Formats: sequence, C-alpha cells, structure tokens
Amino acid sequence: MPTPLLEVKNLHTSFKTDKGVIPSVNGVSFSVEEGETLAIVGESGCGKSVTSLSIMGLIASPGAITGGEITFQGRDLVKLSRKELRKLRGNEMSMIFQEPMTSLNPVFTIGNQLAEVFRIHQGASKAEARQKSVDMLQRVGIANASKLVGQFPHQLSGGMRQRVMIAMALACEPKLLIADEPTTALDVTIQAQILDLISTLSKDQHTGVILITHDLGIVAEMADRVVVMYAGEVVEEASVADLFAAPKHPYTVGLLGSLPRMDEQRDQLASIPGMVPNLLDMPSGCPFHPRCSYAGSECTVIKPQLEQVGKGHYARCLKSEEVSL
Amino acid sequence: MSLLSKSQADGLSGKQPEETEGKWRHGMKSLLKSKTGTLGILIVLVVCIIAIGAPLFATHEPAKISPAQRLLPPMWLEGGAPDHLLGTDNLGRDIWSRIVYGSQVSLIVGIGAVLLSGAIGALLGLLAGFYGKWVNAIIMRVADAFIAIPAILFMLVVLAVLGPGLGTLIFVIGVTNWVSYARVVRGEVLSVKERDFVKAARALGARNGRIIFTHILPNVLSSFIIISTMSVATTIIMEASLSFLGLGIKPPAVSWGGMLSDGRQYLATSWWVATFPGLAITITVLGVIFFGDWLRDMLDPRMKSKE
Amino acid sequence: MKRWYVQGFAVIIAVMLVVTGCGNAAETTNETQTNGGTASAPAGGDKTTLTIANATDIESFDTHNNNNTMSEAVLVNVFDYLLKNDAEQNKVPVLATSWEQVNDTTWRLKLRDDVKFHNGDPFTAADVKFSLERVAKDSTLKQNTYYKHIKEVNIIDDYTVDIVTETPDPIMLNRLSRMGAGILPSKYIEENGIEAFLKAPVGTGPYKFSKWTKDDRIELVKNADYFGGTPKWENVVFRSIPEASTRVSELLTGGVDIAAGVPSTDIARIDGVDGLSVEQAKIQRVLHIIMRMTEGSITADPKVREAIELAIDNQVIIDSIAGGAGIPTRTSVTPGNFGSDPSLYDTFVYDQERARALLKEAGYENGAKVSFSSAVQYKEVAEVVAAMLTDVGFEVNLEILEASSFSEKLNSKKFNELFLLGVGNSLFDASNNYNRFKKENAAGETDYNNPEVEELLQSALQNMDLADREKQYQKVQQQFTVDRPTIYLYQMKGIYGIGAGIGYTPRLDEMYYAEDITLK
Amino acid sequence: MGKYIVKSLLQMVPVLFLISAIVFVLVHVTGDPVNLMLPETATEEDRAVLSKALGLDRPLYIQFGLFLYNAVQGDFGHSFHYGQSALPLVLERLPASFQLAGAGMLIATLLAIPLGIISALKRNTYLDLFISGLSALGKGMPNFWTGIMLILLFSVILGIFPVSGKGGPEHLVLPAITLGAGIAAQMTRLIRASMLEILNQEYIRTARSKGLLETIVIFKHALRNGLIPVVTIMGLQFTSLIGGTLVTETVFSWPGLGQLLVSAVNTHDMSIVQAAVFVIAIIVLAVNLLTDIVYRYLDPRIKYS
Repeated sequence: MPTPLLEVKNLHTSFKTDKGVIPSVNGVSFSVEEGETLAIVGESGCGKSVTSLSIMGLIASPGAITGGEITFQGRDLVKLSRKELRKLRGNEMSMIFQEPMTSLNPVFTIGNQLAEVFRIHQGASKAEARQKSVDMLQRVGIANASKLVGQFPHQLSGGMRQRVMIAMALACEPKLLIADEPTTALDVTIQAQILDLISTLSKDQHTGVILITHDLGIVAEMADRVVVMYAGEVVEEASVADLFAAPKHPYTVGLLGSLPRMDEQRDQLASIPGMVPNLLDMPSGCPFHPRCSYAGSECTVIKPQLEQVGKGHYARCLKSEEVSL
Repeated sequence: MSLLSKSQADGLSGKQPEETEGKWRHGMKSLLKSKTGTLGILIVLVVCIIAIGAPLFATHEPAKISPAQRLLPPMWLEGGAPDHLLGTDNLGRDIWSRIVYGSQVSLIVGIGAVLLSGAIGALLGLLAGFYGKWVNAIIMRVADAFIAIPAILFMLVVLAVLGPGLGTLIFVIGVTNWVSYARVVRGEVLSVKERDFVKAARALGARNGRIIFTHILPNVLSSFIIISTMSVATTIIMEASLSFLGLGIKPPAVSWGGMLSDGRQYLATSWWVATFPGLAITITVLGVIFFGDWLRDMLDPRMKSKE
Repeated sequence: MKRWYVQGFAVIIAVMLVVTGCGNAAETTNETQTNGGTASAPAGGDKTTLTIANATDIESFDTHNNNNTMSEAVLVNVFDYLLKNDAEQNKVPVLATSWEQVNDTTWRLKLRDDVKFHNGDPFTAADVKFSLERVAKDSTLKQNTYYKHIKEVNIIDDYTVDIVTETPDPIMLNRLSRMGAGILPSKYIEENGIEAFLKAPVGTGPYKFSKWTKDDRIELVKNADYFGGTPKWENVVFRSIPEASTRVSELLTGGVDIAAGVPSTDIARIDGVDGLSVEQAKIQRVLHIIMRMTEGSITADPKVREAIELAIDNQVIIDSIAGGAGIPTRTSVTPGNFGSDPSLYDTFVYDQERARALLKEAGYENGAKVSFSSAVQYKEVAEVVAAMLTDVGFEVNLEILEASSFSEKLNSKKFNELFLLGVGNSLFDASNNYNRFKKENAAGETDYNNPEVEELLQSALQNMDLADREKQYQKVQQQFTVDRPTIYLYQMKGIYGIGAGIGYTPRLDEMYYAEDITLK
Repeated sequence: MGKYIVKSLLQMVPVLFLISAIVFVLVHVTGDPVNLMLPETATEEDRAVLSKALGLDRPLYIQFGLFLYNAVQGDFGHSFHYGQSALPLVLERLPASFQLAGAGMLIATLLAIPLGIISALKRNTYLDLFISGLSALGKGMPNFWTGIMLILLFSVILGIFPVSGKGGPEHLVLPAITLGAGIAAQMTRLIRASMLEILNQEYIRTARSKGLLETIVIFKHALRNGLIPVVTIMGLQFTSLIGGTLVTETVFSWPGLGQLLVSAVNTHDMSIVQAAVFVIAIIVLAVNLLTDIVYRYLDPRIKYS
C-alpha cells in the first residue's frame, strides 16, 4: 500500500477559554489517498471544522494543536514552521469555505484576490497573474471572466462567488483540497453545479479532497470514504457503500435516519433526540450514551475504543454488533 | 490572529446559553472575566459614588478660602498639614475636597453632553442612512454646516448669551458634538443596509421602524458605544480646555478641568495643585475607556458566536 | 521645599516620558537652536537683537485706532509724539522742541527741522496737522474721544503749529504725549491710503517696521537716520505670547530678553537662574470695586458700602493673590498723576467687627445679599473678596464672566450691586479717573450723584489754574472715601522677567522704549 | 464620480449660505461692536456716531443683505479691529493653521495605525493594556496641559526644541505632538475596535488559507477594511483642527486661525468672523468631499447616489 497523501494520527486540538480548556478535537485519526474524496460528517460543534483548520495550520490562539501528527506528503505539518506551512497553504493544499458571501474580501476586486495566489506561490508578474486568473475563472465555468476580474464580490451572486473561491483554491493545482460545507449556503440548483465542479476538477488534477458536511446526500454522491465525528472523536469510518448499507454506530444510524430528501433543506439533524454534549463536561463512558437508544448500563461507564468491525470499517461502540438500520 | 474568537470557541463547547440565565447574569459573568472591564467599571463606580456622596467624602468646604493656609503640600510631605490630605491650592482650599466635589461637574457635564449629542447624532444618522434621498440630503447639509462652523465660535457665543453654567456647558458641548455620531452611524447604516439580513427583512415586508430597531441599531451600536465612551472622555477634557480659555465653570462651582487649568501656573513651584486633578481626569478617562470596551464586546452581535 | 520640587518633577517627567516616548518616534530628531526668535543672536557681547514678550499682540499700527496699553508700548518705538513722559512723568521734547500756551484754547509748538520719516519724507507741520486733525475728526477711531475737542491745527510755518481747542484744556500736554497723538506721515498716507500704510507703516521713531506676523511677532529694525542718534539695537522683536508659563519658559531658555506679566508664583523660579532677574514696577492700574447706589439696591445704604470697605483686608489680597506686587490705596489717583492725594495712598481700612456692626445697624443682621461680578482675569481676587465679605455677614452671589461678556455688561451698565474693575489711566491726570462718576456717565451704572463733587469735576475739566485744579481733585478724593461710589483694593505692579545681560527699568506707563533698554 | 463631485460642489452653496446666516445671527446676538471699540468713558452720543459710521444702525436684514452682496464678490468688509480688508487677514493665517493641523494629523496617524493594529492583534494582553493606558493618557490630558509639559521637558530642561512661535520646522514639533497625542488616542481605539471586528471576518481566514504572508493579511486585507470607519473620523478630526486649535495656538503662541477667530468674536469684529468662518467652511466642505471620495474608494459596496 503506498503512503497516503495525508495521514492524521491521534490529533488533539483544544481551545483555552475562561471556562477551561475545550478539547475540540480529541484523538482523531484518518487518512486521505491521492485522488480520493474523504467526507467528514457530523453535527455542528463535533470538531470537523477544527480538524480541517488544524490540517491547514489555521488554528490560532486561544486554540492550539496539543498532540498528534498530521503527515502530508511525508512531512509532519505539526512540526513545520509557520513559514513552511504558509508556503504549503493555497499551493499544495487549499480550502473552500462555507460562506461565499463573506469569504471574499469586499474591498478588493476578484482579480486582485485571485492573482495574489499566483503571485505569492508562483512568483508570477502582475500581467501573468492576471492572465492566469482569467484562465482559472474560465476553468471554473465563468464565461465573462475577463470582465469579472475587475468586479467586486458584492457584485456577484453566491454561486459565482463560490466558483471564484474554487478557482482560488485550485489555482495552484493543490494535492489536497479541503471543502468545508462548500454548498450549505447555496441554492439547491447551484449546489449540484458547484459539487460537480469540485468533483470534475479534483479528478482532473488528481487532487485528494476532504469534504466536510453534515449533508449525507452530498456524501453519497461525492465521497469514496466517510469519517463520522461526534464530540471531537471519530465514531465510525467506512467506505461510502459500507456506511450507507450497514452503519455500525448508533449515531450514524441516527444521521442516516435524518437524511433529508434531495428536495428539502434542513440546517439541523433534528431527528436525533438530545443535544450535543458540553465538551467541558462530557458524560462518563460513551459520550453518545445520553442520546443513544441502544445504550445499556455499561455504556455509562466504559469508554469504547475505535474497533474494526469489517474490512476498512471501524466503529467506536460497545454494541456495534446490535446496531443496524 | 484568532480565527475563532473567544466567544466562538465558547460556542464550540456546544453549550447554549440557558434560558434561565438571563442576559444580565450573562453580562455580569463576562464582566468579571474581563480584567480591564472590571477595572473600568470599578473606576467608573468609584467616581460615581464619590460624586454622589461628595459631602461624605469631602473633608472641607470645597470653596472655603483661607489665605493663611495657601499652597500647603500633601500631608505626607514635609510642611503638609494633617487635615489637608492632598494639600491646598493658591487660595488655601483643600485639594482633596475640591476633587471630590469637582467629580460632580466633570461627570454631569461629561455624561450629559454625550447623552445629548449621542441622542441627536444617532437619531439623525439613522434617519439619514436609512431613508437616504432628501432626508439624507437635508440632515447631511445641516451636519455639514455644523461642522463647518468652528465649535469654538458656537461655544463663545452661546456662553456669552446664556451665561456660564452647568446647563449651558452641557448644551454647548452636546450640540457641537452630534455630527460625529451622525456621520459614523450613517456610515455604518449604509454598509449594514447592504447586508443580506436587512435586505431579507425588507423583502419579508418588515416595517422600517422594526428594521431600524431590530437589525440596524444593534449593528451600529458597536461604533456608537466606542465614540460615546471616547466622547465622555473628550467632554471632560473639553470642559478643562474651556476653563483654560476662561469659559469654563465659574466659582464657587469647582471642576477638575478648572482646577487643572488654574493650577498650571503652579506647576513648577507647587506641583500638587494641578497634578492631582490631572490624575483624577486621567484615571477616570481610563476607566471610561475600559468600561466602554467591555460594553462593546457585550453588545456587539458580531462579536458573538455564529457557528 | 526641595523635596516637593523633586517629587513633583518625577511625577511630571514620568507622565511626559510615557506620552512623548511614542511621539518622538514619529519625528526626526531636530537639532535646533534653543532660542525661539529667528533673529536672536547668541547671548554675549555682540548681541544685537532685543526680544520682548507681551501677553497680547498690538491691535494695529494705527496709533489713533488703538485702545490698549500693550499696543502703545510697542508703537512708541516706531512713532514719535510731539513730547513724551520721561521715567518720572516729566514732559520732555521729542518732535516738538518747545511749547507755550498762547491763550486758554491755543497751544503753540515749535517743531524739529531735522526729522525724516522712515520712507524719507521730511517731517513738517503738515504732518502734525494731518495727524491731530485725523484723530480729532474721525469718530470711528478708537482714540477720537480723547481728542475730539481739538478744533483745528494751524500751520504757522513749516516748523510751527498752533493747536486750537473748542474749550480750555488744562491737560493738552498730557494728551499730546500719549497713544492717540502719534505723528503719522501725511504725504505717504494721502498718496497710498490708510490701508497701505497699515501694511507698511512708516513713522519717525528709532525703529522701522519690518514684519508683523499677527499673534506671533512684530519685527522692527534700526532706523539708522534717527534724529536722536543711531539706535542701540539692530533689531527689536515683540513677541505675543498669551500663556504666562510659555512666556516664562521662553525667558528661561533665552528665547526672549524681557517677559512681561510674569506670574508672582514664578518669581522665585526666575530669580533662581543665574543671570536672570525679576523687576517689579508700579503701573497705572488700580483695582476698583464699583458699587451701585441706585435707589432700592442694598448698596444704596452708605452703611453697607462702608461695611464692604471695612470687610476687606487689602494687604492679604495683595500678599496671597498678587504675590506682594501691589500697594493698597484708597484713591485711584496714585502718585505720578496730576491731582494725587498722598494721604490716601499706601493705606487701607480694615475692621471686621465694625463691618459686622454696620451691617447690623443697617438692618441686615440676617445676611445681606449682594451680587459681585468680575472678569475671569481677576477671578482669584474676586473669590477672596467674596470670602471676606461672607465672613462679615454678606451673602455673596459671585459672578465670574469671560472677558467679552464682562465688557458687554460693563458697557451696557448691567451689573448689579458690585463689580470688580481694573482701571488704567494713560492721561496721568485725575480727570480720567472720575469720568465714570460724572453724573452723565454714572447714570445707570453707579447712579452716583453728589452735586458738590459734580461741580468740582466739571470745573476742574477746564480749570487752567493748576494749583487750584489739584486741590479740586484732592477734595473729590476725600469725598469719595465718604461717599464710596467705589472702593479701591490696590495699585497693581507689573512683574517683568529680565534676561541675562539686559538692563531694563520698567516704567509706570508700561512703555518699552527700546532705546532705554541696555546691554549690560 | 465626476457627476458626484459636481453635485457635491453644488450642494455646498446652500450650506455656505446657511453658515453665513447662522454666523451673522450668532455674532449679532453677542453684542454691539461699538461697545468694545470705544473707551469706557465714551458717551452715548459717541456710540451713536460710531454706530452710524460703521453702518451698524441699519436693520439687521439690510446689513445681512449688504454683507451677502459684497461677500459674493469676495469682499467681506473691513476689520474694525485691524482697519484692513478682512479676507486677506484671514488668508494670511491659513499656512500656519494648515501646517499645525497637518502635522498634528500626521503624528496622530503615524502613532495610531501601528498602535491600533498591535493592540488588536495582541488583544487582552499586557501590551494591549499598556496601549489602552497610553490612549487614556493621551486622551486624558487636555492640550494645554500636554503643551505646557512638553515645553517644560523638551525646551526648558532638555533644550531640544524652541518654546513657542512660528519659525522653522522645529517650531512645529511640540505643537504637533500636543495636537496629535489626543487625536492619536481616539484613533488608536477606533482602529483597534475596527481591526478586531475585521480580524474575525471569514475573508481574513480565506486570505490566510491562500498562504499569504501575515503582513499582507494584516496590512492589505484587514487594514484596508479596518480603515473604512477610521477615514470618517480622520476627516472629521482634520476639519475640526482647521480653526479649532485655539488652545494649542495659545500655549505655543502659534499664529493660526483659532486665535484670529476668537479675538474677532471677542471684539465683535464681524467682518473677520464672517470671512474666517467662510474660509474655514470651504476648507471643511472640501475635506468632507475628499473624505467621502476616499470612503467610497475604500468601500466599493457603497454606491454613488
């Protein structure tokens, strides 16, 4: 088996607050192969965004990576200097954010913001950077690209802005693309176009993709493998087919149960009863037990480990045998 | 540097603010957590308490003149009198007692003028920014005229006509300062107005008044509070400057600015006459600024969790 | 004493360092000369520039349209009078060589024939006629009121004039030796207009106009052709520095040679510096408390007015507020003025017990309410006076007004019972002290009306028998100590800081004759 | 843009008219110049004569009409006080006022931008606290106080700078610091608050995710946005310094417009007051227009209307 493109091992990221240290990411491990799309799913606050920001090296005070390794192309990102990390960002690995409305700087033109990437990573001249920007915009399906470079973000629709974000992220043909809820803020019709674009371009460039979402519909369409996170931990990992066919963690079951139909949009996975636990005050034993219909008395005491439950299929549950759809 | 603000990080804990824990309690908690906020509110409180309970704290009549006891140094220095804590001024008046009573004028003028100018400015700024068109045109032309007339001219004239006094001072400072509120509030409104949630509210048919109060006002509050706290400070200083120009509060009333101004000629020979009122002003200003910072963090919706 | 100083400075410097530590970053370090004047030369033997700092700027270079001693103090270096006061108030010739009274309404003056204006025009009788008739006839000029009784000036020959007045004027010479009688160049003004003259003024004095940066400085240069010999200084600079502490700082750093209006608190500080000195001199200004005698006002009662005078300890005010720079007096006609009564000078009455008793007699044992107004300039004096009045049973409503409000109220006669006023006298004649108490002028202000005094005042105005006239004024002064339409606090002293190597004796009239200021 | 500027310029006309009217009324309610021009001993008759000579006996609206008629032709009348044309007297003060205001703003900006940014970046650290303390001090010391202290320290004790007056650039240093300190304090707080808000924006995270240098993130992406509200304040501050530096002018004996204006008000010198306010108004309006243009340039979201 070749070395994976990215391997995250036992990652811990926490935030210091006045109330105490919040362990947002608590021993997460997974890997991404070249050209593979890995989806990370979970509710708000489960640590999926913090995981992606940890990989990008964008966690800053009061947060910090407190343990683990992030091996990217054979180098441990945790140990890299800020300067080395910066050279990777936007170049070897890049990121698309959820809110296209606010992710672009309102006071600079599209061209200006896009050209920055070429200038800093490829040392392009102003003219080159501009030409490359226009080319890149055309590649993300923007027809009047040469006009668009002179426009400001507020003059663009949400879908267009997200295309610009994608153009920016893929400008340097990165090996890894992290897409953090890239379509949540968009119309359903636009969603499909954008996902299509990400998938086409990443196939073309043989880019590894981490797709962060709480929308299992998107996962089914886009991903090769899935990591399910709950309260800062990985609770299940499997190929898309295995996960949808035979989930082995009650939480995954809950998520699948709440899978929205394609024509419907929901912000919350409302069908799982109860609330996400307070990371400062975690329940004893399995963190999910207060919300779990399978939970027995042992679940309140014993903290389960991530165990193999099938080929390439892992789950963190004492009762994984019993779990079924 | 932080991508996730503190409050966002708090939000990561997954804890939602409990309904039972009211805003007030939430505020008190966050206040105690912020060291500068605590310091700020402590200073402001102490100054307010001193101002309100002035007769309790003063050891002497603030205006009582005794030429025989003039320019005594603070009590801990050689030559100081035990009953004059911070010494006496050029007319033998007790400096501590004058500072105690002076806090009243400084605070009343500071807060009164800011309330006045803030109210006028915020109202006109909101109207101009929100309604635009001719409302904006008229308000902004008046504002233009107001800032184009030097404040000092206005002050001289009003003080000459109405005569010096607390009310006149508040009026003069208040009315000359509204323009900065109006302009900043208008600027903020213009940019907030373009945001989606306001557009959305409009599209949903919300009434203008409702949009202003629920959507725009909270968003301009941050800038507004910063100017206000700075303005309380500015106003206290402005009163001092007016005293310097001979236009300030007149005896027997006493203000910090007046003390500082009168004391300036004793700087080289009897430093305590001006230094203590100067310190009083600086410390109060510091308190007001810290308090204002905390207040802004508390009130600014943009500073709160939005995950 | 020293410890306070050190501690105080430690505090100040700590504060300063914090504030300016960042300020400096923004500035390139400037190596500069420490003396402020561009024209200042290093102190020492070859010093040629004299720099004098005043609290105010002059009003203009029109000597006829000024109303302020500080202006005159500067202008006497550019413009000459026909005659002037020497340091002892004797009239000495300047542009006139001699004068005589031809009759009650005519003075004849002989003029110098060797004088040139700064632009080269010769000085003749035509200039005297032009100047005096201008100030006498143009009612928009601020000095007009002192000269409007001049009927005409007749040119007898190029160097002889007759000044003819409507009425006998016993103090014509006093008028000719002061501000409104500066001699202007008739030809220059007639050819160029007064506005051009004001931009480039021309006189006959020892110094020529060079540059006026208003509210900053007036620069004069030596008039090498001066008829009185080559002037002492190459350049004379008058700075206008309103803030007293800045004036003192300029003196301490050598930026100015003479600083006027030194606060009494800074005397010790200046004296402590090697080479610097402080000179005090009486000036023509007496602090009055003027009382309203209008029927129905509390101060209409002579007992109340007497109580007020007795309640005030003049010496304490002089010592505590003026730092000792004053002389108590019961008259405003101080020595050096025509008509002064020395028995009322350098004295005061003070008796708190008697004051209380008088108030009681007058029926005010439960407190007598008076309002007392003062300009902000004399705020401290007013505060102390108010405290003294309170001590004997008055309830004082103290009203401190900023300068222009005060003037406004003063001129519209709106003060209530008492107001504090510093009154100067540039005529050096008692008539000037009593103008406001003449019946016509007093109406609405003090409402003082003593027919006997009125008659004395009116008769003295035109009394050409000087000995009798002096007696008339002395009688008025004595009567004032009984009638008390006003009481007097003290004659003020000017306090001047004098720089290293400068010899200067301040004058009663506050003039700066640069020619009398020497390099030691 | 050009249309916008023309429109703004046209809008100045009613504003200037409004100002003239306000000032005319203001000066007249304070009192009669005649009272202050004559010696205390003048009689009623003297006053009447002078009043007539100056045209002050005519009804107010006629005086105002005459004033406007002449003002439109650039003639603001004669100063009672100086006996010269008013406008040149005002114009000769402009260089000094501009120098002082400009230098003060320069110092304030040079101090406030770095301090505000540092304060925001190091939020809630001791450095932030220290800078807050500095702002309070800068704000908490009235100009006359700062000025006197600066003179004592830098002129009297250290002998580095001249005490007062207008001369070479070295004369400008202390007054400019005096003015700048207070403004810097306010601007620092504003930049801090503004930057704090901006640094939490998602486009800053985007900028970082692109691998931009931190300096570019701060100085390009954050500062450009952070300056938008600051520009308004800077414009306001600068305009308030034109003719509004009286205290500093008094302490440093600086021959600016402030001293001229106040002495003119105190002597009821109508012509000077009107001319000074008119000149100041034009400058203020021009600076406002400039501020607006810069504001719009900085924030493309705002449309020209």
